[in-house]
Amino acid sequence: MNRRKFLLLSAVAVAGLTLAPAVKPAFASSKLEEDVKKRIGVDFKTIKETADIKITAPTIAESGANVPITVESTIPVDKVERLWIFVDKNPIPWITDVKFTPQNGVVFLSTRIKMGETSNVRAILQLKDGTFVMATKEVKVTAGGCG
Amino acid sequence: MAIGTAIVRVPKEAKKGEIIRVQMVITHPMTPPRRDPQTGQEVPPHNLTKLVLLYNDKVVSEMNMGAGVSANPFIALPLKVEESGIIKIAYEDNKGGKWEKTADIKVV
Amino acid sequence: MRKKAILLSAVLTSLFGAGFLGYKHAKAQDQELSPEEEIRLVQEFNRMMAEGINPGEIWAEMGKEAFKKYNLDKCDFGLGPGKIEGALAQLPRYFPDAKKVMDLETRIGWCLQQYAGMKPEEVKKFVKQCWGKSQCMGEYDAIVMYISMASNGHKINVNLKDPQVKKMYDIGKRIYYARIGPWDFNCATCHAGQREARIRATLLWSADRPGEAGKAVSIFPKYLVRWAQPMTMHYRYAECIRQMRWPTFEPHSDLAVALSTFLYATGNGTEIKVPGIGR
Amino acid sequence: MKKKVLIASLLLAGLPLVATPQQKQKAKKAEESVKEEEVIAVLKSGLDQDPKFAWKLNQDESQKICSKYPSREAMPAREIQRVMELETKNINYPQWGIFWGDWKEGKNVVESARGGRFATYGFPDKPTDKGGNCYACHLIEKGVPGGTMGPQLTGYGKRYGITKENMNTPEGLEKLKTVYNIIYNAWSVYPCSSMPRFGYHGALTPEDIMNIATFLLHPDSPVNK
Repeated sequence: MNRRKFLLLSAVAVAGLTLAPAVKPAFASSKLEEDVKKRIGVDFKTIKETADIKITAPTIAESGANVPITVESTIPVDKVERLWIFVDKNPIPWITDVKFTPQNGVVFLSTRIKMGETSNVRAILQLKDGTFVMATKEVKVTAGGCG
Repeated sequence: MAIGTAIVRVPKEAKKGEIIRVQMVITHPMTPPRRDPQTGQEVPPHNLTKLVLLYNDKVVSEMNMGAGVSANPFIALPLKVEESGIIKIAYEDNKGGKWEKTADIKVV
Repeated sequence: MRKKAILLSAVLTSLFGAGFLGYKHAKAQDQELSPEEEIRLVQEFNRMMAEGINPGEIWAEMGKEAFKKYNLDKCDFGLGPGKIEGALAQLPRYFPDAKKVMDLETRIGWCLQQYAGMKPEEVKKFVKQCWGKSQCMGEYDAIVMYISMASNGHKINVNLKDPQVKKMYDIGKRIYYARIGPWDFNCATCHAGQREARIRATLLWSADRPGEAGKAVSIFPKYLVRWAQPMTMHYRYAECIRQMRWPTFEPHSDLAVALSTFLYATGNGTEIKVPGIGR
Repeated sequence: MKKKVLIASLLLAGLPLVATPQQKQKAKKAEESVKEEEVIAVLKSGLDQDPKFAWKLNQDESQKICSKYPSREAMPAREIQRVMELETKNINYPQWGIFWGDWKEGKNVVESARGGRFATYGFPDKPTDKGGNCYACHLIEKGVPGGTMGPQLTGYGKRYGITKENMNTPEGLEKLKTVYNIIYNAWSVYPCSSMPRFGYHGALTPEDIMNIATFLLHPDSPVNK
């Protein structure tokens, strides 16, 4: 067990995530791809990156227990069905999904999430026309304090 | 003191048509399924599953979440205000817990 | 004779070693980011975390009820019974009724004995209710949060002209630099000096760099995301002392008051902003 | 031998400090209104009074000297020398002498944060837990988060020029011994350093320390990859 893993295991909030069994059959697609398929019913590989979604998140997080992320988009809210947040390397990549309506005025979400280790964070927008677009931001999870 | 104590914060006043941010925080452990480090036994998860943002009793946003959201979750969502009224946040967790918290908004 | 030879060689090697390690500040090799860049980025993380509502504020709401429940409206924090606005900013101070210099938490403990009928052991248990736990919602933490937040916007103003307070300050400062314990630490090991250093990824504040002590204490109680609960100043002392490998810290002790007097007085002039948030 | 040290230390304690005027001024500012005994009494009054922890708070002569100065730069040369003199005597070696240990064992002790951290509240640490918590202050293996309080130790063995060929030569073993000494008793080399005297206090055994030195220096260790 390396130092980082040890720290993660001892971090109460993240302990469960790292200990949850990760099923990984041979030749399977990544955990993220499986989770996206299961929850949204779309092939992750077909989702295009767009500059119309902006993720604000720290480049380095001192703790994986509480990573502040903010997602905003210039795509008009009435064209948007739902916003999905995933973290590639979490045992359960899905974090949250939000259904937006025109009453929201704009696509925006700010929250704090758990990250088991350094990973990409994905913000996927499910549009009313049935297509998907996404933005990606890498967050490096490090360890702080005396231990 | 208990799980489910919440704060909802919005600007006191807003202009008609203005998009405000509804900020909220609630005490909740958001524990994922885990093994007790001492006993090795599985501890079931305990997390919020759903949050609904209502504006004058009309649903604006619905949010599903799992234990990947941090403990004592902070969330901010946008809202376009048209008239004075009540903003309500309703939470549910996977053990049947239900909580509500409201805030008033005045349109000037 | 053999012993002497060993000693001599030990002396020689250590002298040799001292020169030998001249290149101790070696450059980071093949690393994407230097430690200095990492420190800056981690600060960014902390700034982002401070946006929005601090979950610690919920404790203040709970503390408002507990404050009444334990008759603390009878407690004089230095500005008159029950008056808490700005109370934290002028503490620690000397209290004639207790004949002691007290900081906020020590005063709360004293009042819990006076007005809530708690025995000293009961107070200790009450204080330590959430120590070593996570996601713990304790009434004591709530009370401290409630009283502390009532001083938001006030500037720390410890009265060092009072000789009793000054003496506690002097003792606190000496303790701050006392190397003791089985790991040779003092407070200054981590929190002094001009050079910026970090412990793992966490930047350490220094009592020697202007403004930093004030910035450090003015945000307590501080909400810790890793335990999902706030940490009071005395719990902070306990944790530092645990990491220093000293015997377990006793809250509301003169040790705590001495440290508070030194730290808050060093931070005189700093605006109180409670709760802070951090890892 | 011990007697001699004692006498010497008594003599020294009685001698006035040889210090520059500047240093004298600094010493005066250092709150002489309160007596040392009072400071230590207040310190101890705020810590667990159980007699089984009393050994933790026996301040030794070196600790007393180091407590007087905010940093080594502020120390008079005489005091620096005194601490080095005291501490070079406070080093013991494993029974078999200087010999390469097991770097994997050393790695475990380096990584564990739990050593000596037992407290009477909450946390699961045990008094028997062992670890140097080295990453708190040092960067050691590449990519593993570490502190910058102490010097960076990545590629330490490489920097020392340790190779498979020379590691068992007298020079190679001498380097191993130097590093061993620093970990066993950092103050023997860097008086009043922030680094704990791990071996002197018994927080780590001579064998642990040999394993740690091996972890830092051995060509096979990940530190030197």
